[in-house]
Amino acid sequence: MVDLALSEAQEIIKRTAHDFVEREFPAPLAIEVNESEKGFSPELWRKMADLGWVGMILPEAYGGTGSSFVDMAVIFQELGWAALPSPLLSSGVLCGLTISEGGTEQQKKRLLPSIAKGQRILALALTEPDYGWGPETVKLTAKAKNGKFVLNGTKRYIPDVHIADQCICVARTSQGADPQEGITLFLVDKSAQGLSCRDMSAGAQIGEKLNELAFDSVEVDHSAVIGEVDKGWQVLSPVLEKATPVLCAYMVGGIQRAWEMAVSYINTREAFGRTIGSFERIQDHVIEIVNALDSARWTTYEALWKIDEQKPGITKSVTLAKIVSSEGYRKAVDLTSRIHGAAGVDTRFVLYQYIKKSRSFYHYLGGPMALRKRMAHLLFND
Amino acid sequence: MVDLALSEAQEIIKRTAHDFVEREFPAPLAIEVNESEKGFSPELWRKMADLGWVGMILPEAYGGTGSSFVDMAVIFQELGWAALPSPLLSSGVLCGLTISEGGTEQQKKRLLPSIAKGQRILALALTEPDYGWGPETVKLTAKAKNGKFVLNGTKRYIPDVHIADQCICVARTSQGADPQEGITLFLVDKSAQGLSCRDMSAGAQIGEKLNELAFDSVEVDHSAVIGEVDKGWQVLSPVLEKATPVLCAYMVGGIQRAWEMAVSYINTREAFGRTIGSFERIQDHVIEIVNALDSARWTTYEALWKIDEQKPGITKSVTLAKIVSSEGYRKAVDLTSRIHGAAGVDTRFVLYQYIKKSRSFYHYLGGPMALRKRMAHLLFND
Amino acid sequence: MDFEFRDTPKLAKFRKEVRAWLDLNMPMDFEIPDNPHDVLPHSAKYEFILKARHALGAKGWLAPTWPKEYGGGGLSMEEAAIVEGEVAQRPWSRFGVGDFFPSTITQFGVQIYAIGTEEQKKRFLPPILKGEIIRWNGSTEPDCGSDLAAVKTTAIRDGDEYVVNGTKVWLGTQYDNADYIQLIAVTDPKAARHHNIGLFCVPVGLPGISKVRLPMIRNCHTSGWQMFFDNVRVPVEYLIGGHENATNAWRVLSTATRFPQPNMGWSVRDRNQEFVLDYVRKTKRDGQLLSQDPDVREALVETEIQLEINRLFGMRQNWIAMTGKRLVGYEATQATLQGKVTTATQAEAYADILGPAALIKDPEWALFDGNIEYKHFAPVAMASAGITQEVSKMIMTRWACRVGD
Amino acid sequence: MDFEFRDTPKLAKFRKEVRAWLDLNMPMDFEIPDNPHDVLPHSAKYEFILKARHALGAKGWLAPTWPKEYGGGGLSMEEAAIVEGEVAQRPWSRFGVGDFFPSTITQFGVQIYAIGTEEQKKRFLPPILKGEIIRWNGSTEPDCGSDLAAVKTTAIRDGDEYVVNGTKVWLGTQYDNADYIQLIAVTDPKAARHHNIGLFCVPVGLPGISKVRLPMIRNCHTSGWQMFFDNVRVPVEYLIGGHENATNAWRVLSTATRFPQPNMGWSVRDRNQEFVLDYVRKTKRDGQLLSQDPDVREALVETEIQLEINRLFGMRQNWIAMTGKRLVGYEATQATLQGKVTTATQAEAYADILGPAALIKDPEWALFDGNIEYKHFAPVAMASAGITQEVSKMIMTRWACRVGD
Repeated sequence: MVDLALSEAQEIIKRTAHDFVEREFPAPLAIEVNESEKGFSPELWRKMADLGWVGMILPEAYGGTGSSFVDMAVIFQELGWAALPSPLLSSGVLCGLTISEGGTEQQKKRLLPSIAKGQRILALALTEPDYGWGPETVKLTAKAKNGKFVLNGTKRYIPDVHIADQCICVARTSQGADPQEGITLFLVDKSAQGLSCRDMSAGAQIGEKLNELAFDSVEVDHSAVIGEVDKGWQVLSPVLEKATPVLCAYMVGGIQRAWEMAVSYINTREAFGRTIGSFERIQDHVIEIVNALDSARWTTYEALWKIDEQKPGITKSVTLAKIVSSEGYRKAVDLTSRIHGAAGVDTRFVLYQYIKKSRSFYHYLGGPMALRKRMAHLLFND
Repeated sequence: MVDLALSEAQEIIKRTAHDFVEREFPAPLAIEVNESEKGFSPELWRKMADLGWVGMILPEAYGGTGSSFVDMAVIFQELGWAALPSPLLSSGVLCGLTISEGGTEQQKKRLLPSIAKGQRILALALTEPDYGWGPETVKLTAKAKNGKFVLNGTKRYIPDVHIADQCICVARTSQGADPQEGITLFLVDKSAQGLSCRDMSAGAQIGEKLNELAFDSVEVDHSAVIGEVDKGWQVLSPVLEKATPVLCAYMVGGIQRAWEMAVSYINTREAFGRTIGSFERIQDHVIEIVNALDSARWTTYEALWKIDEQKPGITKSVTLAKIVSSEGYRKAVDLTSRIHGAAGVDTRFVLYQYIKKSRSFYHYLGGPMALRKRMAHLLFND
Repeated sequence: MDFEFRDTPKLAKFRKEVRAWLDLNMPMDFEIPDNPHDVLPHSAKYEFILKARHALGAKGWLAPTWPKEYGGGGLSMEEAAIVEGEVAQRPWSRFGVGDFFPSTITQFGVQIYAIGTEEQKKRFLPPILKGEIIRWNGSTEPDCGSDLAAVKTTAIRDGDEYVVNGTKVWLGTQYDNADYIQLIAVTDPKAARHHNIGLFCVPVGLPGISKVRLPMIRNCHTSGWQMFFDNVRVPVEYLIGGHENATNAWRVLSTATRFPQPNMGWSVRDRNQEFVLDYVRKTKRDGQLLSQDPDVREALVETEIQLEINRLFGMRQNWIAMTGKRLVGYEATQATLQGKVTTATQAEAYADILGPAALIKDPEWALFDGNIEYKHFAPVAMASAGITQEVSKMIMTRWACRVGD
Repeated sequence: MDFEFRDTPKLAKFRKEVRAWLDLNMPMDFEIPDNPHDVLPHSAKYEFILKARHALGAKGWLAPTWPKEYGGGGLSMEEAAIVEGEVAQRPWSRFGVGDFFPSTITQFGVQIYAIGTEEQKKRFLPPILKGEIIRWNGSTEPDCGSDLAAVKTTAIRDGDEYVVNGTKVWLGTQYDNADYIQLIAVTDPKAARHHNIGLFCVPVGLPGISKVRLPMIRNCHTSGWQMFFDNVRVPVEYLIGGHENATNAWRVLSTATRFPQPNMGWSVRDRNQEFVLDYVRKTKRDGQLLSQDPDVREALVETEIQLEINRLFGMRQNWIAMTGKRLVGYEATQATLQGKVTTATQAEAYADILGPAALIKDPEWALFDGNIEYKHFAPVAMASAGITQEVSKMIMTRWACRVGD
């Protein structure tokens, strides 16, 4: 029966996570870490892993805790509230799930426990210069040769791979009429011969470091294949779908924080002899932020609930949640910045980190323009 | 050199037109005429014809005054300001121009003087159940038979034809790969055997009566053809283009009046101990109306100027003007209604006439959805 | 978390009972008249609605979650949702379920419940909740709308009566006759604003009441009324609660979630959206299915997104009501706002997609029995109904902006 | 009516002269550095801009329509448009012509012209209009932005000097050093609001002035400055006009059209739009040209519509200025607002179309030399620059709503 409250256990997770980020990641540190060269704090990552967050949705048999997606999202919402950057989505969700759902028993045993402990960091290398999140965008080739596969091509806009130990590279092993066929997933060491990683985000105002991975005849063994050869998309596609509302929860947390910043400012800042919160034009901005917040919140949690409960209509719910979250997060931080006037563009103010993150996550796992197309396909069954 | 002012002569036309509608068509009459069975005042029509407005853009040789499109638009703006309904666009612009640009010398001599005098009223019958304004929508057939043409098919959403003496029926005489080819224009008497006209707008809130014209084996002579057989679109297309910004000027006048109503109300109506004009939320509505007004005004007059001066880029300018006017008129009247609260839905208040007209002209000569497609074709030369 | 309405065995049994009852009392084959939104007195539809409402009311299902002692159904929220869902699935519910669950309950009933004396609740609520009476809303005046505290109508105590003088407008926009007027009036012209207004339940037959028609934008041929009160003597028993309680009554109303409106639509897809989706899937323009036109697709994706958010906000409202966690909050107002935004988005999108056909009301040519035309004008006609967006935002500001906290 | 800029034979001759002069003084082959929006001191671009500006200024073309006696060009509007158009067509103008026509002229120059004494005009205007000096805008304070009348910095007369104390923020966001500060300060703390503020032209070298950096969102690596005034003694000759004139000076500025900003773009297409149109015409995604994607098309139609309205509003501004009909009106503010709306529409559309590539600044991967990334953040970075939309609407209200008329 309809119940939109978190369970008591989830409330505890939420409080724990909130206390953690408030204590361990106050605004000055949020600025420092996000602005650092790697955009990453190994110390915080270790603490997050110690709390069991990294392996949260991985099976208990492999060192995870087998929690629900809603549980995981509760934590992501607080991480997003704090603008805490980490490879949790890449390693603990995207790559962890890929291995857990597509890997061999041996791969799971070998990789998942160290991923869950945060000792091994993985990143997903999917997108290419011809940017997109569908199977048709995968053009990097993997050719069988002397019992090995040789990878050639370029991956772009890849977060977290600069601090990862390995990446899961989505490659094309054969080309047929259906772009979903012929894709294979490879686990590739960052140190592999012929693989180079370069930071694309120099000087840019994006919340996550984005990297280019160039594969110049990188050789990998057959044992590096996750799932079956040519059948990689069938493993990856549901993982992408499940990871999306988890990312949305991070964005919901960001909108929540933007709203809090806005409310705090409008009730203290004065202009024309009044607090600016008394101006209807300012109030309307805040109302828009709250509408963005609640729209993103409920579409996201419905999608997560559908995933946990294996309900029909997951794709539609996930698509809806990401459209609403992407558009809502950007709108919310832009309005919060406008409410703050010139103070809203002062990069010493933590809002700047949220403005950047709203941009980098806008397209990640699918941008609104592509997702609205997908929504139309769902509406018209075509 | 850039000069956005009306000429002195145009200012006189404008004043004359404004004085005329203020004197002859005050709000109570606007309601009465628009709500009358025919939605038309023959008396006002006669006076407009006496002022020379009906033949204004028709050649002097045939009883017109050969004025510019800007001149004509200045009058339409005032007619739109007053919400004055008349077959001026149908008869004096659309059909008059079609005959003047496509008719034989004999047709011009026979038809134009009486059109210009307002003694003969014509209406354009183009749109069909498969609604649209391009040549591909023309499906009503005209087949040659025994030295005559036999017309079969249905025209829908046709304004003014219920008070017209004749209509120009756009029919398909042949079907090839190019939908622009094979269209023929026929002048058809309203009293023709097999032609029936029914009012589609019963009970509806649309500013102009819309009619269905059913052609059931209507026979017409070859002399009824305007222009060449199969080449009708080549005559009609530029006429439609030129008539569009004239209609836009009518809509600009409507937005102007909506703005005046809004400004008058917000400076007198009180709520919470203040005039409502002191509320920012109300002010913002008015600012939106002014933005709609000026956007429609300048895009429209630029298009008219291009037509008068035969400048390049007429299609783009006309398309732009109609998109902006259609969207702007609807937005302006809706906001004016909202500003008025419940008074804004009182049908004894003249605003109601503008709300209805904003709807009926929204799609007339092309709605925004279709025109945005056309704009894309122009941007990409495809 | 749980986002689903799910029948337990007990609820499944209840659903069967509801269906059987509806089959018997509101049969499926009721013939739908043209122009379903016209509610002309003594028209077939009008009579049908009255009959249906009386039947639902007698069963307690007009106010399913209200206490039985006041004429409600005493049902759980879950059971109420089943009643609503089943009513909404009947073909005749294209009239809109709001016609069956009148605002006499959702507005006036809530106010009487909130501020009335026990005696008044016992007297007025049962006929209201049973659908036996209709009240007209006598709040708005020619010079007072959003700012209700500015009412000019007076009700001055004189012995055991209040003497009412003033003018009210926009009464009876849905129904052509009524039993009572829900009237607010100043009881003490010298007292402070917001503390001098009384809420009355005025019988329409009292001497000194007269009325004239107010025509209005709407797709029914009815109109509102302007009513004049000329020394109307209202016995003191018709004053609901205290003589300065009206502001509280309205405040309760604007944020109340105690008795959720049954037509929250949390289990019912929007019928207009369904119609248009179906229409574009089947209809060709220039040889191409409308559903293949990218602009048509995008417009319907946008309406779908707004409708989905609307559904979730409605679900949240009912959940808040169910759990009884909060009596007030910004959420009810946010849901109302989202409803207005959604309706406007639909109105524009459908007109863009369907062209002038969306404006036609004549039964011969109208789309979806005139519902599309009705929908198109709803955002204009209903902009000020109940509450304007501007005033909604004023209310929402208190919580959303924490202004004044 | 006439919507066209057309060269008369006389103007055609002038255009030839302008081209020849630009070829000589600002050659076409100037090498464009990476990150064209970075204005680092002593960078190649910085030096180039200074050189170009000095050359234009010496010629009188930095302020082409201003009177020659003050260092302007004494040109007609038509000639000024030719100068602008020709500058805009040079490859290096992708820096933005605003870099060449600095706000020192369009803001400070206008104020001095409006309220300065004849002596001050003769002294300050020529170096300003010739581009020899740069002023920083010392208006905003930590606790005072949109509401300029709330400035806390004081300038108290003491003999032949004003003693300035206070803090200003967001100075020098475009240029890393300046000659003067355009400073507003309270001259009489006891006098009425709006009637106690003076406008000063303060030499930066005066004792008691210090500064620290304020980093800010922008796509150049520069930042703003926070400046501290500690008993700075400013000779009375640097007070522009009277000691209570600053409010008037700002009012003039917000509505002034006497000297149109040369970068109104009335004859120049938006370069970002041109770039994106060209890009999608040539670039394939998944084997299909981006220009064939209906969503890409619709997004660019919308930016085109906004840009066209923007162009027409700009044309109207210049026409109003040309005819000298009105000094003030809502139109200038409307044009500013439309500019901000247009920029926001572009920023969102280009990011939607181009994906994360729109966010990249690194020269190796950035689109259109980083201009797209710059454009994307412009609506955020520039939201409060000059004037916020909220304050623009306050100003526009006066005319558009006739409130207070």
